[in-house]
Amino acid sequence: MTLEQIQKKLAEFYKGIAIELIEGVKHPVTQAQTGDSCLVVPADKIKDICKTLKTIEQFSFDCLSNLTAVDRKDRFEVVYHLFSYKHRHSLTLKAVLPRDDSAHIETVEGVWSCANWLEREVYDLFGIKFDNHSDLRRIMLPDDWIGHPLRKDYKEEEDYHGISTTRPPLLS
Amino acid sequence: MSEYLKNIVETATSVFEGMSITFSHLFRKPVTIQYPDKTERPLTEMIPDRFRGFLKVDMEICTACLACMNDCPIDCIIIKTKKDETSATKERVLTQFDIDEAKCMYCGLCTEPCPTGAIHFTKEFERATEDINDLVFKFVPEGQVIVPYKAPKKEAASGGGGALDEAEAEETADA
Amino acid sequence: MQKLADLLIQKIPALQPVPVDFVYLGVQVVFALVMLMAFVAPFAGIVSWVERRIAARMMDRVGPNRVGPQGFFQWIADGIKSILKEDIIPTAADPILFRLAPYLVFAGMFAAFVTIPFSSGLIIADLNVGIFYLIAVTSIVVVGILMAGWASNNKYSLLGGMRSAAQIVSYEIPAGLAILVVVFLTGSLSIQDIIKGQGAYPWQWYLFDNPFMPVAFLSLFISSLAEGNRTPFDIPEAESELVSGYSTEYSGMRFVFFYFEEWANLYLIAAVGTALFLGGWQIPPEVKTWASALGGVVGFTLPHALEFATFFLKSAVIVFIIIWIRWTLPRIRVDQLMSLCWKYLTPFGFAASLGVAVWMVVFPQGVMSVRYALCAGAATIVLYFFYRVAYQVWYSRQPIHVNPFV
Amino acid sequence: MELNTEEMLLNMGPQHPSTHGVIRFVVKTDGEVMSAAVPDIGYLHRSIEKIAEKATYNGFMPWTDRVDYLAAMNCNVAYAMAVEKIAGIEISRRAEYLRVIAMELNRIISHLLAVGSLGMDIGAYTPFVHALREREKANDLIEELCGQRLTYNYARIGGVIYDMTPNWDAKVLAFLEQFEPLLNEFDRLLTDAKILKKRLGGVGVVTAEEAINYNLVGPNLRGSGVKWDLRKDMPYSVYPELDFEVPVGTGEAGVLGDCFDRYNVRMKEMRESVKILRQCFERIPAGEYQVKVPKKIRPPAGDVYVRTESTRGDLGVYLVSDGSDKACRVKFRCGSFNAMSIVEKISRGMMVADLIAFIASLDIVAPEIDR
Repeated sequence: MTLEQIQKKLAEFYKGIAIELIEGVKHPVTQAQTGDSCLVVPADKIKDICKTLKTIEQFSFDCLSNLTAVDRKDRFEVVYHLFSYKHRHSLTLKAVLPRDDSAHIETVEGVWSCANWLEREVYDLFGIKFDNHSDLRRIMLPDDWIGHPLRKDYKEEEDYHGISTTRPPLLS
Repeated sequence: MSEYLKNIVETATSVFEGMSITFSHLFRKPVTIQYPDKTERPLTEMIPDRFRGFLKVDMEICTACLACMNDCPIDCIIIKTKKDETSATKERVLTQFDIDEAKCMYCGLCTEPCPTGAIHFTKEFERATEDINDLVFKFVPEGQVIVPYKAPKKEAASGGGGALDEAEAEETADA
Repeated sequence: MQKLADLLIQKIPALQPVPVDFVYLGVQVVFALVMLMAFVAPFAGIVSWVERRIAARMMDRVGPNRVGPQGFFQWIADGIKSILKEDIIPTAADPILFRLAPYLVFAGMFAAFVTIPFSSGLIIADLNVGIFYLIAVTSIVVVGILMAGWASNNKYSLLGGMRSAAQIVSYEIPAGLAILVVVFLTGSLSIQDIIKGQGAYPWQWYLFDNPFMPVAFLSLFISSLAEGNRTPFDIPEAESELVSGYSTEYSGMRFVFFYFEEWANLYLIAAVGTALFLGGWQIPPEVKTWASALGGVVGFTLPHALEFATFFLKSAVIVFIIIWIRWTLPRIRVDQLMSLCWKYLTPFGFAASLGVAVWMVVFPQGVMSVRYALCAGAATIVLYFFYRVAYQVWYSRQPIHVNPFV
Repeated sequence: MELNTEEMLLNMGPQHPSTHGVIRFVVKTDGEVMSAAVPDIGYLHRSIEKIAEKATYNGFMPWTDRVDYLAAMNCNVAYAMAVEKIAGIEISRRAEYLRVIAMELNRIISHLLAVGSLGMDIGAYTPFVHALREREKANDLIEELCGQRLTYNYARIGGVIYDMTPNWDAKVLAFLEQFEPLLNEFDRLLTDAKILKKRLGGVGVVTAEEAINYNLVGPNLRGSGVKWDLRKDMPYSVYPELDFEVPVGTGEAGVLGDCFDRYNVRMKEMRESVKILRQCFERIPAGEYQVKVPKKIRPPAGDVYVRTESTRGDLGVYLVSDGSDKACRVKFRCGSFNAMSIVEKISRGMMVADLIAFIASLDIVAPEIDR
């Protein structure tokens, strides 16, 4: 199923919700589409849309291939790459969140269990909270680490528990 | 009961087979290369040509174009040049060319853009030093100054240009 | 031992007033000391070098070849190194038990060498309960290992100690049953009598006496492997799981005591196997009469030397097999270890002992044809094995290289 | 007096002989049987994805070796393909073939270590050293091609950095010639060993639904019976022209999806890689090996998600560019990360020795989990 069909089908299930289709970027010279196109979905409806995408037979997106976030300086984008082993088609979903500490979105752990660790990683590196996630704590960094590294405005601490985080350069 | 006997027979045959294989290994030549003192062939022969050992800069053909310094992803090359007041033509001279081989990850991104293949890898890797500062290789001796190499016009024309030629130049310097 | 002591008393007049029993005791103690210092300790060290060389060649490596000619003195170097190493005792460890454990393990192992014969005359103490004493003494090692596991106050050591206790205790049963079968045949527990009951040629050995004996030999061999913590049963110190089991917290000479025990145990397993099943130090009577006919000191020592040589050769073959198994087979899990013991080896032990008892009633003198048949069977298996090895060497298409000292 | 038997909390790692890198398992056991083994990762977190935002597109290539240092070539090519796709760069067929050759040789190298270390974790030391002996020969070949044995840094955006050395293909074919019988011998020594079948059969069973739900990929997924290989089902590069089978777990040593199946799939995959390599050497065309690429690559602002079949399964690179010469966001989605997330669920009720075999059969590598 192509992206347009998926969007049309989804629009039938969710009348009032604006599901926007963004074309992939075109190459300036050859005008061929080199980027991926995706569906932008409202952040609060993400759990139901994912549930329908998994359960409805035509979609049957049974595999959450990738879940990550992008810090666009003025907004967070949580990106879901879904894939269906049955129909062998894939889909990119994006949810836009305000760029501040209160950014939060519904967890999709109930739909795909592999989201548990992926969401913990996004929380750890971006600080995006996932509502009623089973155990939302840092996965990569020690629990008492200050700040979320993958944010564009992240300043690394001078030292961590007395261990300095920079090494004096040998070259002068 | 048959499961019981099958287990015994299978274990016996597979142990027998395994034992015959390891016993047959007693009649094979060990493959250990007894580095450092009992290697059959001298070490440099065994290391392939493209081996990425310590970096070395051949100062005669270095044109001080700073391509390697800009391309190094972790900035472990520092090159300083200054106007040379004493000489008449006031052209640039190299005063410092240091490579921090302790921080370098030997990725080879600096040897690619070098037009004349001055910076290249050697086959030398045995350089354990007590003090880490000894691993900062200074290619311009203290206090001296080196005049960058100016490729003669004819050669210069062919020397420049895109990745392909540089790889070629780099290839020749390397082989 | 008596002849030696009487000889000593005639030669040295000063010993006349001393009561005879003290002289026998003195001779035994001196001989035990000499045997332990001169034979068992160096044997354990050399076996460690031999094992590392064989393991290396089986893995296409070279093994230690730097210390001494072809690395022969590697074990001396290791010994000195471990003596010089700092001997750390963890603060939370139980001080007394922690220090005592290696000595118990060591004592349990070395006490067993008292009844191991070297030749018809050369044995420290020819107890009439020889083999029974041997089984009893080796279970002191279990106490030592448990003590080490508990005293080092480390979770891994505790797990290792528990596992090895369960393993050694439960493998005493099949080992005992297999030995029982041999005692049926000889009617005596003394190891010298067991060996005297066998002859020099393979068909006179107990191994080929009747069809049940090979089963008993295999179950004795497997269970003594398990008691010696050798692969595929080296679960107590399974490097990949328990770091190194009960000996994790030990360092320096204490650590070496555990490994010293393991390598000395190799010889013990081989000696028991040879004495009980492979005809111990028996040499063909003609050779014996020819050797003793040479007269003088040579006539007295040569037969014993030849007997010791055959005993040592047979034990060396079994030690090689034990080492060789270690570098071939993976390790089995603890519950599989237990099921192997209770579901396979113990039933085999009962069946073998019942079978031998019935066999002895039906054929009191034993049947020579059966012995020849069993000998022929064993020979074909060995021949097929060497054919299989030749096939492997040919199949791998690698050049043949036989010189072990590369 | 009621004996209180509380559970023992065992700390397996982060420094442990068989956790394949720096990973810690908090294991709650009573005696042998574990009630839970919670993995604790992050010890090897170097935040490669943050470095991607600071290094230029070309300068980031050495770091892709470090994402999964056992399959450096696969990560190189995955990242290079992502940048080429977003920047619209077409690379020459010879470069494609050189990449596939290096990747398949890299797959053999990585699988040899995976299979060997599984043998060592269950106690068989000799097969481990045999596997390493073959791996060293393959490492020598790759060292001759690109200069390093582990962090190749061989692919570039627009092709590869070197062409083959003069008779390199003859050397590789000679290696493959003597590799197959030794692989069969390794098979007879370890795979047919009854003790190995007993140790791995029916241990750590992952059903097909669980595998897809936890998004296991590569040999872990094929071991559970799902016939899915990106090289075959979503072909890229020159894989459509090559014919090879996709081995799938059969449950011969117990249950479908147990440790033995994952191990056996890797053994068969090595044989397929040998077949692929032979075909590649026959078909490789002449031509240039690196397309002329502008010094500062500035792809148009957009995002792209490229999936390639690495040794540990489907390695996805999600690249977001904002038009500048530095990537805005690069995300490596690696197979070991999800394989590690399933350990907690499957390891309930297992024995300690089985946990070691289960981790080894998943072939996880610490740098790929923590990036």
